[in-house]
Amino acid sequence: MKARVTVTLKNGVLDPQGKAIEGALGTLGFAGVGSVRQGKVFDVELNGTDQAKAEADLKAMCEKLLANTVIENYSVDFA
Amino acid sequence: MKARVTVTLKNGVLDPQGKAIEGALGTLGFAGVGSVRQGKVFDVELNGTDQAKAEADLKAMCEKLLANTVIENYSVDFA
Amino acid sequence: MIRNDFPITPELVASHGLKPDEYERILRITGREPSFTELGIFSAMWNEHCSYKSSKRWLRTLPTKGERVIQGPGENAGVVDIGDGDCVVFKMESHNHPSYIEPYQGAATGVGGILRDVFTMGARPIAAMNSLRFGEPDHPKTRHLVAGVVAGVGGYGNAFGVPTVGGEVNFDARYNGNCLVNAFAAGLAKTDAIFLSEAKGVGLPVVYLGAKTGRDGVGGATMASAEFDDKIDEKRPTVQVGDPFTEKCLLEACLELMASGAVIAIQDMGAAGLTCSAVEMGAKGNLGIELDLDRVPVREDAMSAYEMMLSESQERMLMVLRPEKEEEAQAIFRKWGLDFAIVGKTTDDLRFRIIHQGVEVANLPIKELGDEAPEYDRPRIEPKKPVPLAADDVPQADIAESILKLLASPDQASRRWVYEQYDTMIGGNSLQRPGGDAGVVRVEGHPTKALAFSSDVTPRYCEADPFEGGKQAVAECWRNLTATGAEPLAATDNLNFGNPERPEIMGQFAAAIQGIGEACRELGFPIVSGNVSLYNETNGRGILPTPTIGGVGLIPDWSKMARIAFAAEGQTILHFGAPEGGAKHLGQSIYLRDIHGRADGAPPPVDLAHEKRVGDFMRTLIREGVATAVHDISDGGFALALAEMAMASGIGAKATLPDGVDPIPYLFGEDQGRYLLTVVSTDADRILGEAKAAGILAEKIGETGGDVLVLGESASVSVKDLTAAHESWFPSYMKG
Amino acid sequence: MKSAVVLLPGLNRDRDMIAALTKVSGQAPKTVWQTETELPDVDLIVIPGGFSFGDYLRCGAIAARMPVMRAVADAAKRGVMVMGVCNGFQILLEAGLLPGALMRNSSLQFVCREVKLQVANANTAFTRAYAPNEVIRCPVAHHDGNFFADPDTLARLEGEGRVAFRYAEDTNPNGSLNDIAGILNEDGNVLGLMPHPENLIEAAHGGSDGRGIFESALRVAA
Ligand SMILES: Nc1ncnc2c1ncn2[C@@H]1O[C@H](COP(=O)(O)OP(=O)(O)O)[C@@H](O)[C@H]1O
Ligand SMILES: [Mg+2]
Repeated sequence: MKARVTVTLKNGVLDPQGKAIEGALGTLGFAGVGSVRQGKVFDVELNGTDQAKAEADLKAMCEKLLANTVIENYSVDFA
Repeated sequence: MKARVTVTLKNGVLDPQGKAIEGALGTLGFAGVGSVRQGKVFDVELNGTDQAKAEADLKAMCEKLLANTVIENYSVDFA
Repeated sequence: MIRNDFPITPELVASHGLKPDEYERILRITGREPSFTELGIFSAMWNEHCSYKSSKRWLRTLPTKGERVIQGPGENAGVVDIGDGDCVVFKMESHNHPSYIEPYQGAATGVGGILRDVFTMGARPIAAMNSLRFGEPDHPKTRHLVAGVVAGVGGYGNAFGVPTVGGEVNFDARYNGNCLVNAFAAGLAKTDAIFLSEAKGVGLPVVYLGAKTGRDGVGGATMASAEFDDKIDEKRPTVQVGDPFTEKCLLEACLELMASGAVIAIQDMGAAGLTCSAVEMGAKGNLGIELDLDRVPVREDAMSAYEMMLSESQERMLMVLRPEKEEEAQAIFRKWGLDFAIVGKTTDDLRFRIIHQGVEVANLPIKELGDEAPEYDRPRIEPKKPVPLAADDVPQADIAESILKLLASPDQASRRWVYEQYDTMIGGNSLQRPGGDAGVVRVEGHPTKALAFSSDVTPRYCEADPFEGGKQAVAECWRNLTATGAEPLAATDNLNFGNPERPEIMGQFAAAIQGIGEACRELGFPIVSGNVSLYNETNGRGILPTPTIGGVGLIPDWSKMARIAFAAEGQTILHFGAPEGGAKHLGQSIYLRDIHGRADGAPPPVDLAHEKRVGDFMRTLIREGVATAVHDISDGGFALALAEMAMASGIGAKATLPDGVDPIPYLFGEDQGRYLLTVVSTDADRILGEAKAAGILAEKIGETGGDVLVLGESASVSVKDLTAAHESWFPSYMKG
Repeated sequence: MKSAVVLLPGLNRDRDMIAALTKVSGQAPKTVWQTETELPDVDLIVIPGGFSFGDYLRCGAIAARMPVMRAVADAAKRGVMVMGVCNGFQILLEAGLLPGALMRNSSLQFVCREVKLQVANANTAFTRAYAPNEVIRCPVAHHDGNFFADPDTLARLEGEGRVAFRYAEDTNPNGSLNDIAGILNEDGNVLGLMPHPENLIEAAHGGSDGRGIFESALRVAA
């Protein structure tokens, strides 16, 4: 089973990376870019076929490791 | 307009972070994790309403900056 | 969005950490009910973190003056003259609470904050240290905190580009619920180009510099003054994120700006950002300040006045500008990609006025905001003097095993795992990197001068006897600087304690400061800056009292500097400063604690006159160039000091123990004011003679050589085994 | 030797590099700001270490796209010696002047320590002051020094003698393929390396093993 975990910064948390990318896109001549926020994805391969269990597992992985829940949100999708 | 750009490592490119996460998940007692690959997402806000143009712009941004096409693939989605 | 017209209820007042009598005082000052924004301003100015209301009375007792002191406490950092028109600017500050909540960002922004304090004064940062305390290694949170804090310190300092040359790491169950992150930074400036925060001139532009304002840390300074409880998670949204890239640009832009002559006064935005910085600049200059918040660069929509005034977004500064330089100043900031906005002006009415969307949301007397802050002489209970160990209470253990066990223990193990994550040599001036007694950085542009840095405190001593512990922290710092050949110049202190509203804690605090003061006076080592962190307490259990001392010393000629590694085989090892018959003091020692699980007895007393006499003698030997290696003796006593010298060099040593003494106290006693030193053998007798003449007890204890550490008949361990033990603990612990 | 140091916001070993170039060549380098489109006439252009643009996005990615880098690429094409150290190496890769990529260290941690380097090719503009296969000391300080290239590229680099330096004696600090610490372009006039020779050039640094790189360039320029 293949799943994708997406981790993004919570609203209002400063994103220095996004800010720097915004600036660089401007320098490169891309007009009309409002804002950029950077996040992470984890493509995880899981053994087994029970999607409900997999989802629960992935959420636990996010809480424990993949996301820093103090400043980040996460979501789980299946391919 | 809101778009999400996803950048992932090409197959065969070493992913030290993914490897380390795999190991850490094992240590934390998560069984059945086959492999983990880490990538990036960029949530971009764009002015304008022409989706085709936006998509072309975003691809250009990926080619020029957001992805290192030597080692990375990218994809563009609209919210 | 938070409105400005909330009714001011007793609950709202309480939730701002203001006591009823403090609110009465506010009413007296304003003569009316404060607005919501004004309440926020008062709470920020009057919390413990900004007002020092519990500690001020005691801080005033510290010696802060000295021949070389240019600027003592009261500015962003202390300033000390090092001759040739140069000065060193330094301070230490805590970021304890934020680091416990989000270790990476908490530590990172702690480093960012202290660097800003230093370069706000016109100094280019040249050295950083970090003094860290964590809970017991087995506690479920500890590993996560260590990993995050260390990565955060490195993440910020490395990217900013300052070498981290020293620090401390300790573990103790008493820090389980409150880790300590004390960050030190030092910079170099010209004595005739120091910048201060005192505004001058009426009607001059007040300029906002650096990064944009978000909602980060709204209420952060208030959080730093509150005890934790189990609901800590609710406090999370206030986490600030550091941006070392912006800070590096801000450094370069500020130094260019200062060189351009545009700056009349400048102040970084730290705790309670815009509020504290603006009030401080105005009040110091006897001027009012008017701010128009519509001009503040913001990165979020719909920010209220309250939020803007309390935001703790990082990498920001406030300055009073020489108006004719506006264009030049703005161009500098544009070049570095930073915000530059005129957000207000100085006035002659001594009011602090805030305009937002055309409405005056605050109008307060600016001086009273600081001057009238409450100040408490909190009740305190004198700490009980500990009962000394009985003279015949000398628990025995195998010596070789004990040495190996201590070297591999959490508190004594090598810190390489930590400091290899820090850039310790950027700048190309690091002469001694972490691992020795003090970090040493050469003074750029001078052919021979260098500065030494050390950060020290022994919390278990402070817990047993806060007065002696306070003295010892200063003495150990002074000794570490001396051991490189440096003349200790001045110090900064970071006083970390529990809840000052508990009389026992207040008693500890007062006693520790008295000890620090006494030691600083006796050793000629004034305190020029510092920081107080109280309420380090969880569910009613306080941390160990931890008054960290960060010291700076001057080495006139670094080619004669001393290091801890043995220089060669066949050299004579001398032991200085021990009492007749060798060390005796086992109370509160590492040996007692980590080998026998005992935390009893009194800590070793510090005889300051002896400390000074021995230290001055060591410094003379080092500067004459006769000392080939030097190490002070601290935790773990003679045995660990000698082992550390051997490990640093890969060379063994053979020591002879005096006949008829019990080797345990001799080897592991922690009597203060001692050093180990090596010389070429032909110098030994002459030096011993000189020491005797100077009234210093000194003895020849052995010779360097081989690859084994031999301690008389008591122990014999290969340097390889010592090193393996010493290096193993940290990496294997962090692997989990 | 005339040299120039490229300055970009966030670089922070520029002062170290300027000091080293001045001390070894006896002549202070010129500095070139990121927005400049023309370079002074020099023998050697150096991109120093640091965290250009915070190393946000990818190390060196944003810097590589700034105007000055086009000028650097042109100069390289003309045969001017170009050296990128640490972040400078990452920038040269991102700018396409060198092949491969530098990934996060396999430890995932920043690492600052001294390592051993083997001079894998002593017959280059940057290494001729060293003996073939000489092993030197050199400090490293980086978070992303894990060299990666696809098998074909790697084979070419090895086959054409374009690996200039290799981590030696089991001191590879980052997991780099083939222990690669520094590589050259096809023409041999562009060098990228992770370690910091500029931090080991005088007694105060505890040694001068790093001098050889600058002295080699000096010989070429003379
Ligand atoms: N423990 C202390 N000893 C001496 N001075 C102190 C101490 N704590 C704070 N100070 C001084 O009080 C002033 C205010 O401190 P602080 O609020 O921490 O500074 P900042 O506003 O730069 O963050 C500073 O000048 C600081 O040096
Ligand atoms: Mg300050």
